[in-house]
Amino acid sequence: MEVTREKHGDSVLLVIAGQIDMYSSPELRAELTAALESGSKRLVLDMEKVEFIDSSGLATLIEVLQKLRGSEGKLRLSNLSSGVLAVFELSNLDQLFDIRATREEALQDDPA
Amino acid sequence: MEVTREKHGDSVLLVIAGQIDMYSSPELRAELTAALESGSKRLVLDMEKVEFIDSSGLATLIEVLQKLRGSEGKLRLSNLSSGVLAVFELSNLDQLFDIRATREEALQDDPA
Amino acid sequence: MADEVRGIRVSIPSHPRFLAPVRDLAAWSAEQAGFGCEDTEAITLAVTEGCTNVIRHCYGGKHNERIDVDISFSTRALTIRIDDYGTFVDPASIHSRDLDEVRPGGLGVHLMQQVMDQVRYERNAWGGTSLTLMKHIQGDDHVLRSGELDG
Amino acid sequence: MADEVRGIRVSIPSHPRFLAPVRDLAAWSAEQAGFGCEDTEAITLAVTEGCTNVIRHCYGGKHNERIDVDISFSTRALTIRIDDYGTFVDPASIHSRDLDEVRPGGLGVHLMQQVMDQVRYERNAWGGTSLTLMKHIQGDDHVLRSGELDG
Ligand SMILES: Nc1ncnc2c1ncn2[C@@H]1O[C@H](COP(=O)(O)OP(=O)(O)O)[C@@H](O)[C@H]1O
Ligand SMILES: Nc1ncnc2c1ncn2[C@@H]1O[C@H](COP(=O)(O)OP(=O)(O)O)[C@@H](O)[C@H]1O
Repeated sequence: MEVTREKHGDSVLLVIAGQIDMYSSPELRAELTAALESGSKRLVLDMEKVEFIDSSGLATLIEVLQKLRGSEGKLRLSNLSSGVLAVFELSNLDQLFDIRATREEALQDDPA
Repeated sequence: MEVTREKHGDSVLLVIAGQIDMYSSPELRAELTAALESGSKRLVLDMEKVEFIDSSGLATLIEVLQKLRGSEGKLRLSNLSSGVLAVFELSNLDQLFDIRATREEALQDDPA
Repeated sequence: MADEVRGIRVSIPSHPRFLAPVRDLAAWSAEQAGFGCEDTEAITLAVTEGCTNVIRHCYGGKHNERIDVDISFSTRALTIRIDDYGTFVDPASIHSRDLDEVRPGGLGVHLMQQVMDQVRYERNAWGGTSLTLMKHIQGDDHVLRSGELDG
Repeated sequence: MADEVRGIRVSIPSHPRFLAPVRDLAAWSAEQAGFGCEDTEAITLAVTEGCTNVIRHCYGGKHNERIDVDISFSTRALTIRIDDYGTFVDPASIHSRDLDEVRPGGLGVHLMQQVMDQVRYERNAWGGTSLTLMKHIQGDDHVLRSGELDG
């Protein structure tokens, strides 16, 4: 797994590539924590290049949601392949997460 | 392994892709035999997309050389990756085969 | 003997580093067996969840214990057996959390059950747990036909 | 036990179809061990030649016999052991042809010897032949350092 981080205005964009499993999840967790600690309120994870995600990856993402709970922070996912989206759907998590079709949409402000 | 066959004037060009080993060699042999039987005197094997070759693959190519011996037929190889070329070199076969850098060069007539 | 070798068996240390190559082997096997892309992804997910649970729950995260993954083809199904060398755990104690109660973890068994046709825990010959994951091949467009592997 | 699982062991049927996944496993292992691209290609070549010879010479082309491939890492070398369940062949009878005498075949043993640091044939515990292929890791830029696999 590879993660690259970019600042986009208010948001931090993390572009994730490769496979997310029990081996790579700790690294993903570290990247997400670092991004949260950088002070950005909005986190966008672009997952176009994620080839595989398992329940360890889902757990890591749920942890972020829980950390953000009660704060103004937001987490958005974008660009999920059908295989990755299927894992969210099978876990009933596709409604819990804010999943957007494109990176651009995920980086956009919501109408206030 | 995948093989596609194209007619180029006097020559038959076989574009080979993938891995050549004991499993795929019989198929390569069949393709080469079919090309020889099509009546073309010159066979060009473009190997740009060959990721792997082992001694079964070398044996299949040596068979063609032996079939062509004494006839007017010619066999040329082109576009070998450094890894594939290394296997020819390790077997002292890089001098035996007519190996060209590019497909265009391999398809060209030699100055008479 | 013939039946015994109608597939691949791989033994790995219980280190998450080895999940990726096992997944690759499972994907290759699924493709050979004739499964499409979606089913192949399902199978790699299930085998990952099964091995992850062995590392986490059976070996308590220890990295140098042994896991055996046995992949066998038939013309009608792909069967993956995951064996550990720990102590046998009552299958009744292995179940997913309630999906409505959102928390990290507790989804592996659920995912395996969703994507496979059979998920079965048994005691193995070494006193550990054997997890069998089976998926039927739909249609008859599969590559490995009866007898094709015979010598 | 700890030593025993410091690597991967895979058992395949003696069908050439299974050479590709074994090669993938060997390539993955070589990369993990820190070998560069060229050495990784050398290792996949050697393991392919070793398994091909077992299928061809030990099992006479029969497709449903068993081959075990054991890949073990250390900080200084990658060692691949290929075990068959046939009859032990006198290593003195296993040698390449003269390279000048051009004919199809007779290059496998030569290639293994060229690309590996050790090529050794021995009788194994089952009365068959065990082929050990070993290659040293040059430099110290390898990934799997001592102890990294410990639990
Ligand atoms: N191989 C195993 N050995 C022992 N217990 C297991 C095993 N696999 C699963 N379990 C039990 O089943 C529970 C549910 O597993 P799972 O759905 O994968 O979620 P998680 O592993 O995240 O807890 C685990 O918490 C554990 O108690
Ligand atoms: N695993 C094996 N069991 C028995 N004999 C073998 C084995 N490997 C190699 N040999 C012998 O060594 C010879 C040389 O092998 P090799 O260089 O690979 O060429 P080839 O397999 O094309 O003949 C073989 O012809 C065979 O007689």
